[in-house]
Amino acid sequence: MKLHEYQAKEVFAEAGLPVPASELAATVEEAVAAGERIGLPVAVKAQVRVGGRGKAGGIELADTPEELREVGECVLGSELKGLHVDRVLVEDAVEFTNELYVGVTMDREAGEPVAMVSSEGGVNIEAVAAETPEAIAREHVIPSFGLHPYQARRAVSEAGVDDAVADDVADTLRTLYRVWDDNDGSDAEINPLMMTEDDAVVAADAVLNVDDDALFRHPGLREYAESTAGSDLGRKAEEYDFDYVRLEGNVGVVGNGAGLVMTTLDLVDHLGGEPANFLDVGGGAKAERVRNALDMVFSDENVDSVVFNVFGGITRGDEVARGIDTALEEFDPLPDPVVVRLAGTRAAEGREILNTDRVEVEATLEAAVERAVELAGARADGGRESSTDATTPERGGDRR
Amino acid sequence: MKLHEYQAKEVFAEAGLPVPASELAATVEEAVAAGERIGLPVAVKAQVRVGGRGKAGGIELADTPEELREVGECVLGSELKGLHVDRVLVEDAVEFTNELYVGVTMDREAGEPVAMVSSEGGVNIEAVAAETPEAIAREHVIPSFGLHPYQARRAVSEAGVDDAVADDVADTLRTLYRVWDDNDGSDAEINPLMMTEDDAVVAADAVLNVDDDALFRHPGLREYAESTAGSDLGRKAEEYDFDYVRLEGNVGVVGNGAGLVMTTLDLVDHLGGEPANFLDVGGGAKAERVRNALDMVFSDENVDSVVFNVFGGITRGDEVARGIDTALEEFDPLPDPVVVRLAGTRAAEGREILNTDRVEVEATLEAAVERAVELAGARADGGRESSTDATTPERGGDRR
Amino acid sequence: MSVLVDDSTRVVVQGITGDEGRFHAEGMAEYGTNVVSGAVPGRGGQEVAGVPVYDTVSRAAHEHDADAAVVFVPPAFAADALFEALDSPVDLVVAVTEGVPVQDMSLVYEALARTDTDLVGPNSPGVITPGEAKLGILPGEVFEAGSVGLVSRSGTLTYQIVDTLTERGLGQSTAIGIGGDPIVGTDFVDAFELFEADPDTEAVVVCGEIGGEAEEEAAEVIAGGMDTPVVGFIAGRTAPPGERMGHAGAIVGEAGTGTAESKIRALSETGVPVGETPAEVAEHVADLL
Amino acid sequence: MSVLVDDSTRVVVQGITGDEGRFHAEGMAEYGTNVVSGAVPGRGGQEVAGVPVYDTVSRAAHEHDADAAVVFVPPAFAADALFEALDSPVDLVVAVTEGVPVQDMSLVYEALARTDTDLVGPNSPGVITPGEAKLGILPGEVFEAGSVGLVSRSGTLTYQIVDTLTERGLGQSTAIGIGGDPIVGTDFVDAFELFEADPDTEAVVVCGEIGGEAEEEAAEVIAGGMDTPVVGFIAGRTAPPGERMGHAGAIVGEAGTGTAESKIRALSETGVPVGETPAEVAEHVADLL
Repeated sequence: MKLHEYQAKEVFAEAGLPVPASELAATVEEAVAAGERIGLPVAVKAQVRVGGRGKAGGIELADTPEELREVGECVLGSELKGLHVDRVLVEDAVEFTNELYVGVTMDREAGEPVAMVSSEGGVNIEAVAAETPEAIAREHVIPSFGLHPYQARRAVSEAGVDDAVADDVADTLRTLYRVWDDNDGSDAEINPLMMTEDDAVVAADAVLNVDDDALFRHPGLREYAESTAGSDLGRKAEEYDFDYVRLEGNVGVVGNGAGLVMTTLDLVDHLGGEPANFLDVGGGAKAERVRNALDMVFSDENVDSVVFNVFGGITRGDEVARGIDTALEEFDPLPDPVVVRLAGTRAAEGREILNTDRVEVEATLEAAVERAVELAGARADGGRESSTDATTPERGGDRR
Repeated sequence: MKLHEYQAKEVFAEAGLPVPASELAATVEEAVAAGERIGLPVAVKAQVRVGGRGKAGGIELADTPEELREVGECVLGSELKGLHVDRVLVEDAVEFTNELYVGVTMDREAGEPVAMVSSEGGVNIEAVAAETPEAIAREHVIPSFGLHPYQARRAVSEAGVDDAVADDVADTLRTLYRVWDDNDGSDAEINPLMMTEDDAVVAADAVLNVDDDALFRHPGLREYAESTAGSDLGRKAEEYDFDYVRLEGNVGVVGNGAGLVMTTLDLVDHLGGEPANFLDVGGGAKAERVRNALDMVFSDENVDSVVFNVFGGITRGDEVARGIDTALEEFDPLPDPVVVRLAGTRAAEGREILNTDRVEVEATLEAAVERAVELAGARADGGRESSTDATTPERGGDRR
Repeated sequence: MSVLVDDSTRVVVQGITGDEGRFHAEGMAEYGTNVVSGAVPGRGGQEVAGVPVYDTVSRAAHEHDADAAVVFVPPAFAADALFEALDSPVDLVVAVTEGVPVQDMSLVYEALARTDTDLVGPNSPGVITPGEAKLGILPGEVFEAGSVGLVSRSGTLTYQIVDTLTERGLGQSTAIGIGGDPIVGTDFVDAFELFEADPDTEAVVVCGEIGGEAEEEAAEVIAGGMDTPVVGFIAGRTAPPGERMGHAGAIVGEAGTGTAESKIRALSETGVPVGETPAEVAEHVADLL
Repeated sequence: MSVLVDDSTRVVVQGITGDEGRFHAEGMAEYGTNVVSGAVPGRGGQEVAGVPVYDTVSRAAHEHDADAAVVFVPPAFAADALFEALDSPVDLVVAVTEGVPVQDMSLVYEALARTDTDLVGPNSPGVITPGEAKLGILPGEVFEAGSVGLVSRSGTLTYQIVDTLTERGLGQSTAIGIGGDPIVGTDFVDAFELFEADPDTEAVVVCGEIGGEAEEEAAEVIAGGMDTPVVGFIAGRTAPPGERMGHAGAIVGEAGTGTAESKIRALSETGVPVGETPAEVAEHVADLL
């Protein structure tokens, strides 16, 4: 889970990290009032969870109340990299002499956390990482010990951080590590960590991504999660508790198991189609879950056909078939044609149960995907499928 | 540092360990009032830092206010194993069905903590440890990980603890480990951990010994330490910051370095004398510290002679000699004859500085100890030393 | 022969009193696996799936000479269950649990380095030596004894590929589902070592997916000299960056790390044929044998 | 020859800007030790005792090809200094600091097991190979080159015994002060291994004291077959139970563990002569050579 900047800063401030004074604002009036309380100049920062906000125009400075109003009107309500900006963070604009970087992440290959410092922070840290990786000092951490004080000092020293702030940056890294550790972070970053004229450091930005699998032990962070679903489909996937990723094609894909669903997407692509989504019903899915999965893909207006691919292990073919039949009863006519492929545990029983008048069944993965691609292509071209009438309803006026 | 039971229980209660209701009382009236508030029956427990209080009559039960008054009068002000009882803990007398044991200590050979559980707690745990060590389940702990939950459960299971309290005992052990760890414990114990009729557990006693070298980071515990010096000499050693142990003989021993001082004691014994104390002035002692060391041994009324043995490494012989001379000026006549042996760094310079009219100097360790033993023997026999008049003052009337 | 498990493997099931644990303990036993005991805190003395349950893994293993444990403990308690298994007499632990927090696994991984025990998973479908033993949740009926070793980060994809192999008459020596999490015990490289040492494994299928660098590391080992021929498959060619594709480990970095392209390239450069579909994988294997 | 240190040893002094660190850095250099650099957080760029100071041990060692570190860092920061030294290029660390909390040392001891670095101490007077190098605070002038290896839990007692040996013409190959704390790095057993492998060490003096079981373990190693003859000395025969005799590790348990009697008995039973006084120790050594 990615936290918004303002949420991450709440967590950071709580831990004692140096964050500038700031207030969240949902309206221009709120933004102006916040600016008055904080004192100008301020930065107005779009609260959307996407990188590169600065370059995309999501962070603007305001020196006067008039400018603040102007900037607020400009940023609030705008679209940034496809995301709607409904809140901004109004923040004390700190004057700085240098921009540093500190971060903590998990090195999955090593199985260990890694703490990082660079004296070349700012918007181009990705470029620094790619082009001059040695400019980022790294310390691998033994998880049970945590980041030793000497490691923080050594990273700061190796990164060539100015002596005047070396102790503060080392302390900041240690605290950031603690925040990362205490909150089951996957990534925690301060970029830039600004060095000010009076040799203090200030966290001008804040990134905290949290391990979804660990949210159960962080009720405070879960509240952040519940307020941040990105779209109607995202909210629906959350509600149904699906691993769901929306893509840009028109072939809806449902399956069990991440690898198999990815493979199905790849096959759609391989056979000339474009997948509309990744949807994993997970292991041991029961009938209702199968019904919900179909509801999900049917709710996506981009979908023109659906391939439903299940290889039973703990998931049973008969349960899947029952779920599909439930959906068939509910969705009549079907919004999109559905091609089903069942294999593995109780697949034969499942195939017997299925109402093959209303869904097509294919024996192999390849055949099922091929047929779904064909159906989607035909509908996208405005054509009609005539083989199984029930699977090809009129496209309603609500569809674009 | 050994904490009193009531102090350990304060720490334990703070950590959430189940301790019975109790109050500290310094007078019989306070004890009676405490008993009323807590509700009878109560246990009245002498607060002296020594094992085996129960067997020695330091723990008495009172069922009625009259009994409580009687017991209070009996215990308060008494002597227990040579220690004066000036406070008692008045504690809810818990009815129990079984007595368990939980403890945490450092296994110095393994370099690792060890957590222990036994279902045979009570006064005889030492006997259990000696005779049937397998009745105590032990779990070694990897320090950086701490005690894993499974280890606490496994110890409880292997110790054969009653199923009805197994979870509670495992939780108690985990909390005790945390207390031990958080407070730099050397030992932490609950013995007995009482199992009650309604299947709860209660810490009827509490032991917490703390690493002296770690007290600097536990200001709360240091306050306990300051209030518990056992004797005038103990307080003086604390004030002077000496490693000092009082023994039962009459040859005062001062030296630098623990091993050398121990060896000097052993040599006193080996040559027929009895050492009066262990006193290590430590490494690099300056003149004032040397003077203080002599003040310490002179303050001990049991001392009849002093051997002052320094092998200079970081400690410089000339500094030692200056300290001795300072003491010679201050203590005139000397309370006890002093035999000095100086070797190592600047020993020759030291020997030149020394006022050999008032102290005897020997070239070797053996000769110095032999002479001190001789002098002590002579004085203890009521004799007089005539060789160096100044070192053999009249024994004052204040000496017994 | 085979690797990791065979008909002599004696198995403790951790979490056997839960729905999943009980169901799969029965399933493993039905397949012929020697399930000898269960371990669940506070449930010692019960009997489930025909075997006695103990409070601790140590006791469950000790009393029945078990040498392997399968873990069905819920994610919140899984790390403790793994620490317990690593500190018990068993020398193989298969962790089926999905959703173990990554920081927990980082600690388990640290503890793993201190032992000689093998850990497979977490989020593993299990390990199976067809006809002898299965530890986990794999559907035994799609497997057939043979000479193809299989190692995979995915569950159902494994079944799909095994099914395709079996239908072409290409049986398996052992199949290892290493799990789809960012940090797992046994990885491709470990599995290669095992298969390389197994005289009955004549080819290895490595079934990877986006995220991390495990496949690139595997390619390095192959390039370093591996006698047994390898065929590859990589899932997730169409996955967009920054999105977690079901598995916690299946994520292409925003900076373009962990892509399918990188993995396919790494394998291809060592001469490993990489199938674009499961059927192609089977064809490549058939060509090699 | 010698063990642990010789005239090629290149030394970083941790805590060189403190009074003690500076004083002994100078003392070591005067003795002839190759003191090459210092390491103190935040003091990089200074020069002390004629050598440059760096912020980190890694840098201080790397820039000067150092292979050993001596630690004079105050107790509160000593554990971090030891972790840092263990994670640097040096392969010997001598910790002089006295008063390191035992739980800190327990963590350092855990980290030590993960490295190939040797740790001597804490609370060690140091290690000296007479005429070649001393790392620590030992008074060089009492030592003389020769063939007696010495290993001791005590500082000044070591000087006393060495002085007695030297006066009898019994020079030393190397003397190792392992430190008087309950948990130390190199112990008697490790030292025995080193001396046993050193052709120039013809006899070993083991100088123990009350507390713990290090001497009993040493006796086991001797009984297990050690070619180099050993002479023992045990301090603390007259120590009462339950009292800490100066050294944090020098304490006889209330239950009667760690007594001088037990240690003397253990050594005597293996045929090791145990002197009752330093002079007796020298006599025993003279008898053996």
